[in-house]
Amino acid sequence: MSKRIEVNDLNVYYGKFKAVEDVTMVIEPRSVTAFIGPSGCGKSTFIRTLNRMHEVIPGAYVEGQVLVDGDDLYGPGVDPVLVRRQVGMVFQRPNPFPTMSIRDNVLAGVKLNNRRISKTDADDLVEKSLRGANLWNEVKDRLERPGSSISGGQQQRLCIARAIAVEPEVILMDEPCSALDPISTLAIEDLIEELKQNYTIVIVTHNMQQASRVSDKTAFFNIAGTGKPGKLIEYDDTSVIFSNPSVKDTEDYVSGKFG
Amino acid sequence: MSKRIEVNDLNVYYGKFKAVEDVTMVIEPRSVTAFIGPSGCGKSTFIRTLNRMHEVIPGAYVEGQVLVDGDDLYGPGVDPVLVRRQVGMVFQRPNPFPTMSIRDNVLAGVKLNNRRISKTDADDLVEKSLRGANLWNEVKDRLERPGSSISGGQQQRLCIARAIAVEPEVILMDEPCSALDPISTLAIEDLIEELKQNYTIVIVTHNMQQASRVSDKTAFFNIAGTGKPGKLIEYDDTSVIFSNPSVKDTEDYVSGKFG
Amino acid sequence: MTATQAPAGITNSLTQGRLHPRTPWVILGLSLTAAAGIVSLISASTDSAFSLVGTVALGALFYLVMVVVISRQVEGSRQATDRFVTALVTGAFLVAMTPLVSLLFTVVVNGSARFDVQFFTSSMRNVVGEGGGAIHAIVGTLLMTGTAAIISIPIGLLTAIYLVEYGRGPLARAITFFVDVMTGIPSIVAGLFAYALFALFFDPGIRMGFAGAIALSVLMIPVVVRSCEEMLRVVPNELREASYALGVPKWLTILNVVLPTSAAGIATGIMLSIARVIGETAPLLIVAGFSQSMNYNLFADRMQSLPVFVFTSYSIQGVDTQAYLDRAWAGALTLILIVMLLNLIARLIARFFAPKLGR
Amino acid sequence: ANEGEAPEETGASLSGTLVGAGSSAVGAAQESWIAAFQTANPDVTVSYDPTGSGAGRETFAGGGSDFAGTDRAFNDEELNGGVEFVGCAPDSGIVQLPLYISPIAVIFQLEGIDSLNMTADVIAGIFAEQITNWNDPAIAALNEGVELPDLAITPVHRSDDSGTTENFTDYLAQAAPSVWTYEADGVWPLDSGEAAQGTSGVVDAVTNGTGTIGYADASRAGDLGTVSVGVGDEFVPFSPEAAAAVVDASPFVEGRADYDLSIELARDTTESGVYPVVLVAYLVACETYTDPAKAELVKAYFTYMASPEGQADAQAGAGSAPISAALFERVTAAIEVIGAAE
Amino acid sequence: MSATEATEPTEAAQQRTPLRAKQRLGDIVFSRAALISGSAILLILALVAIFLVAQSLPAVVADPGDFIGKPASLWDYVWPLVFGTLWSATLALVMALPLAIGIALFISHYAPRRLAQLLGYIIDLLAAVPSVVYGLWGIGVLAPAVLPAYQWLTENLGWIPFFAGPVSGTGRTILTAAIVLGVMILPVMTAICREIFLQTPVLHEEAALALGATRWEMITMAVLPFGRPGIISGAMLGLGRALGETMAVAMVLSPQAIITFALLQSANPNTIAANIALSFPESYGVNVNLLIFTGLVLFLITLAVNSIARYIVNRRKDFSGAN
Ligand SMILES: Nc1ncnc2c1ncn2[C@@H]1O[C@H](COP(=O)(O)OP(=O)(O)OP(=O)(O)O)[C@@H](O)[C@H]1O
Ligand SMILES: Nc1ncnc2c1ncn2[C@@H]1O[C@H](COP(=O)(O)OP(=O)(O)OP(=O)(O)O)[C@@H](O)[C@H]1O
Ligand SMILES: [Mg+2]
Ligand SMILES: [Mg+2]
Ligand SMILES: O=P([O-])([O-])[O-]
Repeated sequence: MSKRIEVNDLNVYYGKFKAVEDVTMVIEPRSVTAFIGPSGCGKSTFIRTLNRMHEVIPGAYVEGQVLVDGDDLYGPGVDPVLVRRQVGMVFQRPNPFPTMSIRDNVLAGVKLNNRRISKTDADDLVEKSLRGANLWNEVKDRLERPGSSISGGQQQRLCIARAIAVEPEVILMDEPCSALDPISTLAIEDLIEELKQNYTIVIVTHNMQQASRVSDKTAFFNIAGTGKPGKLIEYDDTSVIFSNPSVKDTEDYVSGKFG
Repeated sequence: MSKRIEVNDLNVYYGKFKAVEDVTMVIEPRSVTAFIGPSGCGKSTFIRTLNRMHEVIPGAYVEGQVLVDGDDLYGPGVDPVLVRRQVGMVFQRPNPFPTMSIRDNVLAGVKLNNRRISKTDADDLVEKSLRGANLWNEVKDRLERPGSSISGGQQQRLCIARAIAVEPEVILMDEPCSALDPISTLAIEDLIEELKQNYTIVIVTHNMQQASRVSDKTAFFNIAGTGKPGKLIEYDDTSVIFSNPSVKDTEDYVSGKFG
Repeated sequence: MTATQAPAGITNSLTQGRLHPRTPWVILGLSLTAAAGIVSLISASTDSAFSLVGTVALGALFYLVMVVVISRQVEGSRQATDRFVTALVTGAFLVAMTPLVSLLFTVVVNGSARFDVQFFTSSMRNVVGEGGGAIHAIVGTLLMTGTAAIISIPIGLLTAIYLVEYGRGPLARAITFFVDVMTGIPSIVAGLFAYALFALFFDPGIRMGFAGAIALSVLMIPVVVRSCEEMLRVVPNELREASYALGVPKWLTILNVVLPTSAAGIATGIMLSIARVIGETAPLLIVAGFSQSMNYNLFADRMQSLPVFVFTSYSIQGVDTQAYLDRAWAGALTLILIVMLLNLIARLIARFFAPKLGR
Repeated sequence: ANEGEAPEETGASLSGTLVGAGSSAVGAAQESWIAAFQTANPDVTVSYDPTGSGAGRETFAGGGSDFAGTDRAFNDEELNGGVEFVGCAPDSGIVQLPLYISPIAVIFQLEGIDSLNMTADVIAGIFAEQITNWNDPAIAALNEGVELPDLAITPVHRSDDSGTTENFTDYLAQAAPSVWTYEADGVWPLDSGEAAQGTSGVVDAVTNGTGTIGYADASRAGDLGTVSVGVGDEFVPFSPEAAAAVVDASPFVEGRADYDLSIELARDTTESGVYPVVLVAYLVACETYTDPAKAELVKAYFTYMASPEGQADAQAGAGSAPISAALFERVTAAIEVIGAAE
Repeated sequence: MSATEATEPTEAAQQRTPLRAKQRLGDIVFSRAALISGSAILLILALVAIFLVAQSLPAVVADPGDFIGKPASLWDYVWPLVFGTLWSATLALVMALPLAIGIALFISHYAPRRLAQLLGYIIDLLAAVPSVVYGLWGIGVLAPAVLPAYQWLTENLGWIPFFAGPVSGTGRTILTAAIVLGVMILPVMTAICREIFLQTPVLHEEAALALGATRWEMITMAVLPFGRPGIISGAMLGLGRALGETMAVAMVLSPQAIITFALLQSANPNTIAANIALSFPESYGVNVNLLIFTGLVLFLITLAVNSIARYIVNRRKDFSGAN
């Protein structure tokens, strides 16, 4: 149920602009990997290449290789849709479907694919996913209300519930907790801990504590200056990155330990 | 240049739904006040009533009194425009104007009051504001690019730059740093520290450390259950709230010290 | 910035420099009264009738000037601008509503004379002078417009989808450009084109409802594309991304996310396009011909439509002219009612899909 | 509820469809004729597209319709090879019959005045915009006792190419050659004056204006003031009889077949009781059709239109002038020619 | 895109991987259908163009003496019509566009919500009034109603060339026709502007308001820039309709074959489409080709106008705010 991701010499471009340069790393299955780094260093850009979501942006393309369990994501004939069904994603900004009820939002991955699901299965799935995202108690009485009628934090948890409802093998999370309060954040972190038994998880975070709490490995990205591409500076066990990094930049960054 | 805010028995409604109940508090000038509390407890709702931004949402209305230096915000004949010019706001999600360049975004509010700002003054103001928001170095070479062409974190900092450019007397910030990396967050916190010499600042945050680092007073909101209104549980000096709160709920909430 | 305004003993500095909410109304009343006085003076001195239009226009002008001047003094130039624009926008609205309401009023008043049961049960077959009805024209209009819609909506909507979701590069640019060009085809040229097309395959005397539908489609497609394209473009990318990230293929994303989100806009667009063609006269007169009798068959014989019915009733009046005019207006009223009904249906459909905005 | 009414037993054996197209002036008359003919022959459907004379002639010549209605007959050039009649049998001639005669009224809108006398020269002067005020002595001299206002004259003409205009300008050119120096034409020859689309447009423009004057099919004169036209020494108001009289007073075009009854209207006639401002529309059919059934149908329909009942129906429904007995005989003879190729 | 040839997956790997799916049928069908629809439009347009050109050629080579009204040359015939078409459509757009934006703003940002919905509905309805009815209304109601104003204008402002006399006796001038056209295109433009304005992201509206913008300033900062492409689109739809409108103009206008900027006189330049409607019924032979040639010219005019509009929209595409 979980996959190993291998990235080789990856460059990501927005048209002519090279946003991320030369990333090589191996993400082990059943582990949590955190990406940290200053704003604009290309964390979002890079994480999106792991399920080919960058292709949605006109002009964005990659050079290099991303292997998921040895299969090249960018090989000929690979269907990005299947990639994304295996590699799920939660975004920085909550984006529930405004036309759907809360319940339908959770079931979106099933329903949008026009797959049939029995009412009881659906109910179970909705409850399980919402519980997983620590939202069940807050919305159980208004499952039929529109997905956009809840607070920002609730919406983000709804999006997480929606992502885990399709049970992907890898889950990418781009700052999933940046809109969440501590209780929800804790719930999500617990959830990540739990999910990592079965899934491969990659998370972008600005929160050092979060990175150090939840992740097994941490990758630090940095950017030399505006207009320059972001680079992977250091990638190692989380404990090493936070206690004894080998690169000066990493130390500088994590030593401002706060956030 | 800074104002004292007094809230008396304030209830906030979305149509029939009472979202916030019975808030009474005094926010001192030249101080930083942090609002904390679980998601959905009405922090955003309440902070928006302090500059009448809630009126933008159809059906939203308040009962009660908000006095800014003794003037009732909701008194007869009060002009919300005037209110918002004195009480600025930064939102949870970055919202730069996509049709304007980065430079024009910063100047957007300033130009309203002062159409004929000279080019050099404008340049100075743009630089000062962007530096204040720790964005100058990243965008100084592309000030004429659209405001939406930068990363989410950069966009949020652009919004902060835009808000401080008009130099309001009170600044409301609804989770301004939730999309920011530690370096930018630090810059914003420093900025808050600086601004508080002259301004009254109210900040919503999910980040306990942030609250304890930057704020003089902290207000803890909570909600009894779904469909119930949010309430102000405890409001005191930040040190008291975090070390020795008088209400059990507050202690429970802040003792999960993380985030 | 605003702290420059000294409180000077006023209880609430936030109301300072703020007109009382009722002030504009008072100004409006005064303006109208003054205008009425001046206009009646003029009309008395020149012996002409009292002009209501003149009064309203003059009053509006007074109001505009006064409110700007007063607001500028009391509230400053920005508020004055705001008040000015508010007055202008409201004024624009009222000015524009005048002809539109006059038009509706004219149609309803004139159309009600023959808006009776017979009008909806009989055709004009073997009718001379009074009596008769437009059922044949109603059926013809529904059939031809319906067929045109069945042809145009899928083509137009799919093209809009292509342009927004798939189209990149020269082909998309070409389509965009030529759709624009198509919006400018004069209706009568569309009729001539459809006629030439059908005359190629059939005999030169060819007249049929289907040819009319084709002519209407030529006019309708660009409107569908243009309006739907506009509506699809404003669907936020975030929603598409959310769907893709769930492993939903592009076509299902379009079908299940993009289209429902923009349903209200699309419904409006489609309504506009139907409205655009349902009132067309010239092309139908050329290719669908003119008939007094009922014809249910789109593929043979002449088919009457309501606009042609209205136009010919007006332009070719027999001795009993009033009977012809009454039928013309009743036909126009019927046409508007049909569109109203379609509009209602479209809105219901749109409401069913529309984003449940609760924020 | 008139559709699908049980056909009355009339004993009529005709069936089929007949298609005509052409002049809109004939449109109202055709409505009457079609209604009566279909009532008598329930299995027959006749349709007539009032698309205009030019289009009607083109359609007929191209074989798009079985008969045509036109404000002017096909002329010599067209008949002598200029136009090929695709719908008729090879080498077939065409039958052109003046079955629709209608007076053109000169209508005006002046408060309190129902009728005015005018000579051709005055009418031409007004429409040529040489006489520009209603109190002009030239008008006053002809209308003693009428109080003419000091008001600008607004002449209204047709903005579309039309048979009414062609007949009206033909009248002006023939009867007032010294004032009206233009040729007869379906398009108004001057660059000035008010223009309106169709007979209805002219009538509306004249009705809604003040001091307006125009020309339109007499059946549409309604409450408007009308002009009695000077012919010889008298002033003749329009009437069906007076209009039919001018046709009788006019010769047929020379050099045509017996069944081509094109008329050279003598608008400058001074005969008494004649109203020379008329529109004559022709109904045109093939001499020989390829399909016998079609020929039979056309023949029956034309016979009915020409018959006294048919002409009376048109008078009742469209206000036209019935053809005279003398013309009726010539027409009947011509209709006999219509047949099918063996 | 990828430099993966070196690591061609093995046969086994290919079997194992579910990523390498068949091309998705739905996607193919959907994108092909969309592509085909787009191409169908090109085809239809090509056919129309071929028809127009083929039918126009005889007029180009014909002797101008055979044309209606006997112009000196083909261009002598066409030019006044081109002028009239552009002039009337411009007048209509100049009158209607500000009003349309005004009404749309009124509905989207000024009127109370309930009222706004009702108004939106009424406006949509008016988009459906057939042009014949606009014609009838123009003749019967509008022209008599505006006549006194025209008289006043020529008497008092006659020195301005636009208002030069003598005033028309019936009020059926190019200005009246332009008003009718303006009223006709108003609903379409309003509807599109309104829909776009309603879509303005709340985030941006709030951003402006929070800076202390008045309602109008918020509109200029957030709503209008966001709606700009939509406004232009709506204006183009309206302009297209105004340029091509046949029946209403034919019924209302009192035309001549002249070029004049005077707005209130009896003699007015005619439009291409109305001229076709007026002349087509009685034309035959080469005159039909002549009229179709004018149709081709109209086609080209629309093409030019739309190109300009597209250019304007695309110039600031980066700033469109559309994602
Ligand atoms: N526009 C709205 N209409 C109706 N109810 C709303 C609206 N916005 C928020 N609410 C409700 O009001 C309550 C308070 O929401 P609010 O957004 O103020 O919470 P919050 O404390 O800011 O949460 P978060 O930390 O997630 O941002 C919630 O129950 C929410 O569902
Ligand atoms: N759609 C786009 N087109 C062009 N450039 C882009 C686009 N999106 C991002 N960029 C640029 O690519 C670089 C990396 O952006 P990215 O969003 O990946 O940063 P990030 O590390 O996720 O930042 P943050 O922490 O603020 O989210 C930035 O310089 C940004 O301006
Ligand atoms: Mg990011
Ligand atoms: Mg909030
Ligand atoms: O018959 P006309 O309409 O051309 O006069």
